[in-house]
Amino acid sequence: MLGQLFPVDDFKLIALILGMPLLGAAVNGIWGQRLGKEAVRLMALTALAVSFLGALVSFFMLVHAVDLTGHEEVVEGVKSVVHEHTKLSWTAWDWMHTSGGDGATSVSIPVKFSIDALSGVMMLVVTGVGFLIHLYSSAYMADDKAYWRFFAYLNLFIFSMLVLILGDNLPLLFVGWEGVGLCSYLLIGFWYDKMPNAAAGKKAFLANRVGDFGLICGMFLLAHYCGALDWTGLSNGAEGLLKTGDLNQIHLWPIGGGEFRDFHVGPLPIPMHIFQPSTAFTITGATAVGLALLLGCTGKSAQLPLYIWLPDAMAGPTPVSALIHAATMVTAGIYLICRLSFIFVLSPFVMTTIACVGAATAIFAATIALVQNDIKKVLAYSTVSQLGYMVLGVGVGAFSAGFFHVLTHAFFKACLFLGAGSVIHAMHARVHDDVASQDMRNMGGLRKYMPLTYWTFFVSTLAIAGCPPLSGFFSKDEILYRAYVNQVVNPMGEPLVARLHMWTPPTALGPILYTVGLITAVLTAFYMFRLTFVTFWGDFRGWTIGRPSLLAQAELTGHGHDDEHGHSEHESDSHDTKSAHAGHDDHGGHGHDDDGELIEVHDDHGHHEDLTTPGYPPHESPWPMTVPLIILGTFAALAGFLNAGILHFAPIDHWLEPVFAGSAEHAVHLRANAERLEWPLAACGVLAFLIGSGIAYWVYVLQAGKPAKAMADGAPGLHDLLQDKWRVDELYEATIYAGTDALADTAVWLDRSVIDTLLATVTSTVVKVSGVVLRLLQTGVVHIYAGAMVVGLAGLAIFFVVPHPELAAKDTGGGNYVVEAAPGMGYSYLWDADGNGTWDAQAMSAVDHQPLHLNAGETKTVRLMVKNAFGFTKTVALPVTRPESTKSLEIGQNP
Amino acid sequence: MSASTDVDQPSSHNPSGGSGGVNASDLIGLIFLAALAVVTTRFVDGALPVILAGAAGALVPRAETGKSAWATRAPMAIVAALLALFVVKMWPLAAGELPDVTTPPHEPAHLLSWLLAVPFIGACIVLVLPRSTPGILIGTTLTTMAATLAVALPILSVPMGRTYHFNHDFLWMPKLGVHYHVAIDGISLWLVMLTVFIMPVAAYVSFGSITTRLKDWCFALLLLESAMLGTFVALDLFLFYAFFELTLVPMYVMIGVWGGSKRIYATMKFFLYTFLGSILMLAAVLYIGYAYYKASGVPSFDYFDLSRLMIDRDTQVWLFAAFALAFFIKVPMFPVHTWLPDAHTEAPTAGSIILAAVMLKMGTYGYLRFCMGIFPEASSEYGATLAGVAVLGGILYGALCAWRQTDVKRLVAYSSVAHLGYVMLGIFAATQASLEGAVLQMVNHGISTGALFLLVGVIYDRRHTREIEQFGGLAKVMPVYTALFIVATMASIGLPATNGFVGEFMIITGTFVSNKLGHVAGIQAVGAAIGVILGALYMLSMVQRVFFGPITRKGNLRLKDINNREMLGVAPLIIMIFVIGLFPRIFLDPMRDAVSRVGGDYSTRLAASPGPKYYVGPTKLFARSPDAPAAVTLAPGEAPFAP
Amino acid sequence: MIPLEAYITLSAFLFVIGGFGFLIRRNVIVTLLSIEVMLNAVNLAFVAFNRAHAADANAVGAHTGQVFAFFGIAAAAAETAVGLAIVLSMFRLKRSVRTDEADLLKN
Amino acid sequence: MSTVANLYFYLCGFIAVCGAMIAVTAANPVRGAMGLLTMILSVAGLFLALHAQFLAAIQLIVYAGAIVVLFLFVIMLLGPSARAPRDQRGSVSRGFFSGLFVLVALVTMYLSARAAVHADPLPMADNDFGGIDAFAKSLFGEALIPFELSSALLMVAVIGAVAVARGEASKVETPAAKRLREARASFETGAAPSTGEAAE
Repeated sequence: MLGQLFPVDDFKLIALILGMPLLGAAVNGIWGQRLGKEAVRLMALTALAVSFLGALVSFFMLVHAVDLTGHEEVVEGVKSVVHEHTKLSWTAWDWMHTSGGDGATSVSIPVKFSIDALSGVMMLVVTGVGFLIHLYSSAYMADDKAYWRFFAYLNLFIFSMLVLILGDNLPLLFVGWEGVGLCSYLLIGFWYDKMPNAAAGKKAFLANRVGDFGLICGMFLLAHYCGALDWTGLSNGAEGLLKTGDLNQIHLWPIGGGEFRDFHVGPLPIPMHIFQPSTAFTITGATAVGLALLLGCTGKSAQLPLYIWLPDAMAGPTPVSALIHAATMVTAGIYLICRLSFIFVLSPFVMTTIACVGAATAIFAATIALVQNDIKKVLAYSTVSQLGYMVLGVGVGAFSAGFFHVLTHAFFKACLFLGAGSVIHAMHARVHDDVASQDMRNMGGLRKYMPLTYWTFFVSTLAIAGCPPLSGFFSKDEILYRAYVNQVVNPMGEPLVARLHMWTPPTALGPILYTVGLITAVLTAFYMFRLTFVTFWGDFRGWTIGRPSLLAQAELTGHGHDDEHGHSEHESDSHDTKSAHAGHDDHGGHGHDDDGELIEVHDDHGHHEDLTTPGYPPHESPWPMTVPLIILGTFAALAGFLNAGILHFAPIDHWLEPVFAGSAEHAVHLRANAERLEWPLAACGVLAFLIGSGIAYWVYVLQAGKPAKAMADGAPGLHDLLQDKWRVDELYEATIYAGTDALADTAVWLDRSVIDTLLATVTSTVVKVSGVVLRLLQTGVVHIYAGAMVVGLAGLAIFFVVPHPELAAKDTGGGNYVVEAAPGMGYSYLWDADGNGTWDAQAMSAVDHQPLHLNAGETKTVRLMVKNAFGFTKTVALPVTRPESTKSLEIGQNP
Repeated sequence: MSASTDVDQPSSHNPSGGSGGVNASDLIGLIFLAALAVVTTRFVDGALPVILAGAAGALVPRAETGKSAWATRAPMAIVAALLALFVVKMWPLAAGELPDVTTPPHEPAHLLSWLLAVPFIGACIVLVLPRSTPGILIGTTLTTMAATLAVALPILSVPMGRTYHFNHDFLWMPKLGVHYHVAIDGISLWLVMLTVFIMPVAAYVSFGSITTRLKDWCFALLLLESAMLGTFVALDLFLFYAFFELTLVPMYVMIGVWGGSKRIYATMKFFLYTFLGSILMLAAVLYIGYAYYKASGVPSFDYFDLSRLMIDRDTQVWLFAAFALAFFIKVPMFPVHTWLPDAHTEAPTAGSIILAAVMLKMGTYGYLRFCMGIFPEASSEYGATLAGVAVLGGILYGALCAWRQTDVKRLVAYSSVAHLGYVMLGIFAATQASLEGAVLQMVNHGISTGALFLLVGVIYDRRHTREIEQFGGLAKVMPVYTALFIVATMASIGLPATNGFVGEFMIITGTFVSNKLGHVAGIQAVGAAIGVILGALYMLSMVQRVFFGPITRKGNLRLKDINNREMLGVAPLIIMIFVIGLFPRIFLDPMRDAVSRVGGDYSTRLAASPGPKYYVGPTKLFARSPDAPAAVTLAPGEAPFAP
Repeated sequence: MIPLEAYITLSAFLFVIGGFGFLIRRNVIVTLLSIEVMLNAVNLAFVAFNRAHAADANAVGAHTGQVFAFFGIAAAAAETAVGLAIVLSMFRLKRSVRTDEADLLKN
Repeated sequence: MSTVANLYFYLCGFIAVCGAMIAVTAANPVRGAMGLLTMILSVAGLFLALHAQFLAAIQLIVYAGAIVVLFLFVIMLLGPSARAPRDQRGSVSRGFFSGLFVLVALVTMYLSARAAVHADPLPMADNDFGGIDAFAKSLFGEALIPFELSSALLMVAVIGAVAVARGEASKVETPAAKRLREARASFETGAAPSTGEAAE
């Protein structure tokens, strides 16, 4: 029944899945404040629920549609059921069109959404996890004044993420891509009245924007080489990327394929040929597209060069970090690589770059996470490192393994973040201070007070650390195994690669990537368990924070923490700006002088709690926060079996097979003894988990944190280096920001002093000076003026008195010319047209033109005498030559 | 997409429950409206989206205390409904569908002349009105502008195609060969529509802040509208030059009289820059008019006659330089752009809106129509270098300068330099997509920068300063204003689903695939893409310093949020941002054939004269282009001053 | 008979005398006088040319030269009236008729 | 007969040149005016020779009768100061100009002599050429519009002259105006000092 209602190629259910979050965002955004918190909560949750149900229904319809296409196929003797790459697509309207190919073909870009195997799974994750996080944040943000604005942005984010996943062509994906960028900007800077939050939002948007620059370049490269931008068009036109011939390559040096030639500035020769390389440095279209799209992915999925925005993004509310910076948005980069896998595999250089970027980011972020004290910063760096894993997996050609890790990571990382959120929520109720309520050192022993949060957090920690039965183990192990075993090779075959002399990755790359991955696994296990032990085990260290009287008492009795921070600036949300709409109109004159005056920031203690008593202990979060934790915890535990590669039970691989059919088979060869290595490598993974967690247990539980302090005091330099995140931000400050600042300053200096002075002030001074000079001529005496007039008249008179003969030859074609004399008042002429030196006629005549015939190459000088009314005469001569070339110039011939 | 932030102070109406009491008369009115809506949706097929848009428009604004609900809601509803009607009526044909060309709509011949005449007559009426009655003056101005809009609407009903429509051509000065030739085609269609759409908005908003010498203001506005419309529809170089110069006069007065503190310097600089540039163009116009007369025996300044000319390389380069300089000053391109920031900072809000929205487009339109039309060889020879200037000097330089400005209006002015760098890049690349993108970006820039200037005017009217550090934390006190400003910023940055992205994307893709930019097409496309990052950089850093963070100045504590007049003024612009962003084909389809004609003529002329020295020899004449309307000329015999 | 050129020479001579009178003399009244001399010279030239081309009396435009001269006289009359009025008011202001006095135009 | 005509032309020409010279160089303006008068009369004579009878009459009536009289009237009005004191300051430029004058005179003489020597005499004109009815036909035929316009010109000249010449005369205060001024002053001192009507 549903089949007829929603046919495969006009699948209107997508409109419902997309429409509901958009409707929720619009309603909450515009009328949210007037509707009140309950209505907003209801609207947001129903929007997500309906969207999730729609996703579920369409997923099963997709499964049904895929089953229909199943047919037997024998591959190397192994009989297996193969399915085509089916899509449920719906075209809303025709968006726009742009030029493709070499400028002639027109690439049409419809607003077309499609659900296929890959986007089906992602859609489920986004709407499912999204709904849980909406439920969670309805309680978490309960006491925030801008409740409705938060849910408007969250719904808008879900809508943009769905557009990103379901978009059928690259520009539509780009719409979602920047839509999620905008929502993360708005959500990170949600508490905008504190400048660091707004700055973090801006930093996130700009970093994403640099990634989007890569995506835009990828788009116009694809439009040029493949002549299409939608997935099917791209896969058909993909071989366009590897066309041979000099014109189809991207010339990097000399730029655009030109050539450095010397040129002369006046006498001075400028030797440009020294820049000309012996052979032009070119890269193929595929590598260029791959690198451009990779830049986009690093921007969005926070990989090495552009990861700086993710840790700062923790300034936003925790559910935001859970949804955006753990489960959905950051995985967009990996989704794009999986979606365009058939393009990335065309260039092994790009695949290796992706793998190396992934591995490097993984280990780099893991090292930083070791020493962070803010609970959300640890999780942020762990997200960056896990994303590194996924990119590594996709980079070595294990697209389905990488994608499966996206799935499992969405569950356990969302659970971790929500757990951390509930901890912060509890601490915040006690201490009302943003920074202090997130610092692990103020926590400890929460196991006793928040059992539900603790157990779900613990399960997720086990999962992320790679404890065998849980999901993390299977997905991470699959990636590590694939990293070791896979070898990427160009699907287009050897001859083409030779002709394009493309770069092939060394065989030793696999093991290196494997070892890096393994070390990261150890580090991951260590910092995750450190986080768990410090936060949940031991006894609660947070009694005296924000309670001065207790602090004083602690000094007397000598126990408790000697940490120095006390009251710091209160979270300004409760800060009452007393800006009631005073009636008086500030247009009045008196208002002007004090308008610009700065307001001194004063602290008024909003909260009214009695600070002398220790206050009630941290309480467990209400049910809307713990239920999602439990669901996500169970998924984190059991999701592994969805794709247990090692147990050879891999439904996800099989489900994604048609999507990666084009790329995975041809481009990836397994190392010789691949099957035999599977179990030993898995064993090494488990060993890494045990080592990491064991060390953490020994340091933080048995020795209660003393070795960590000893190590910190022992190597302060290294410790500070890691604490300051390898000082990457300072590096960017010094290089990129300083560079742009310098450029901007020179631009403004150039604008103000060079151009403005040159064009504006120089001309005005010239006018001023000439004005002064000419002023002197005005003597005021009438006679001088009259005299000047007479002089002018005299000049005119001379002009009339003296005759002015002018001669012009007009070629009327075929060698004969007409020589014309300029007319004048009362002129009479005497010609010597044949150039023989004697005047043709005796008396002057009024004939003012003479015909003349010349054969090729002949020259004749025509002489003319002119007499004017005053009887003065003047003669003039004009040599008329006919050019050598036989093809006489047709002049004036009208085609 | 529009999300307005919370209002922290105890606002006047209760946050929960309906806004303001709903008394009996409103109830009856609502019921009547609902009935009317149901009836129209049943009979008129396309009415449903219009009704929904109207209802949404009605509900959006917060009912301001003191004013009756209808006064705020009704106009917003009407605006929303009208724009929805525009979208429904102009909905592009699906891929397969053929336009029903059975009955081509009747084209009244003198419509364009009426289009120019109505604002001019309005201006004369305003002159006659008494000086001290603002109500009547405002009423007349707005009704005249509405009448012009009404006159312009039938143009949309005509399927544009390749040819020129509403052609009205007669010999104005037979002896000199000057035609009064006005016509409209796909390209000038949207610029005329933009002018006719922006003028009422700018005028309506200006009446909030302009109080001194209102009569002269209204006269200047109407004269400006008539002159600008004239520039876009004139197809005789003499007429075009006349209108091109005429637009300077009212703008000179608007900046000079109602401007800011340094207005005299700014308006003088603005006038002299543009005037000197166009003087050179006048010389070139006269030269080619004479060249055409010598070549064909009949004097004519008509565009279609002059584009038949084939002038030898040396003179053509000089003529091209004269024309191009006049248009580059107007655009403004890199070296001659310094008048724009001064003009914008000193101009009144409405002046800035019109200057940014329409007057800058005269430069780009002029270059596309006249420079590339009459001197294709010279413009292709210098196309690559000029595209380099557009990318480096316009996009990147404009963005960097914008980032360093401390004055909001100067920042938005430099952003205009960057945006128009894109448009010029699109024109120099001369592929189908880049040309369409360029024309669309002209309209987009008009709308998004018009909205930005309008919003900057809002805070200028309240705080009488434009310095960025004078503001801070406005989001807390002016939430609705912040939301609108962020939407306008996103449009100006080029966020997808807003209008900025569509134009920029088409230009950048068109540039990369262009074969007219020599071998630098690639690097210029990448340069333009980098412009996208810098755009985000300077706009967001400004938004952050103005809106976010704590409130640091006393004056900002008591700022009132956006009032109805400003909200109603900016609403059509914000709606159009999304309409073009989501349904760009409404604008792209009518202009596609015209753009392919321009691109086609341009490349055929280039193919006809290859090589660096493309043509040497006396001026030659090509046949009249088939798409040109019928020629109106003197019989050769009775040429006026026959030698 | 007297050739046309004689009359033209005479009128040129008179014109030159008037011109120099206008340039040399510092007295305003003499300046006006010399202007009158010049105007007379011009009228003479008009009539002389008219006489030279006077083939048929009642042809159209036969007397254009003389008509021109006639209007020349009318203009001279008007010019003198205004000129002398200016002289009077200048005299009242400057108490003298020297043209050097009237140098308000001096830079 | 031709010699009488020649004699008549040379006589009138000579008198005209002398008159002009006197008009230009005379120190006493009255003598200058008389010089102008003689020149005008001789030119009128020449007009008669050139068949311009009506014009000669007009010359006599308007020029001699009106314009010269006007000059004399003004000279009389100015009285003794009409004679500008001879100053030597401009002697250098005066010398230069007079030298230039002589040069130009010579050049014109040479040119005219060259032209006059072999110029053919004026063709015979039928006797009613220049007559009052023929002249009237062309004056009121083609030249009707300029004729009407010249009336406007003269009217403007009259008004202009009156306006320029009036000058301070209006400053002389008529008794009636004096009484009015005093009345207003007394009224104002009595009432509160008004702040002056609002300048528009």
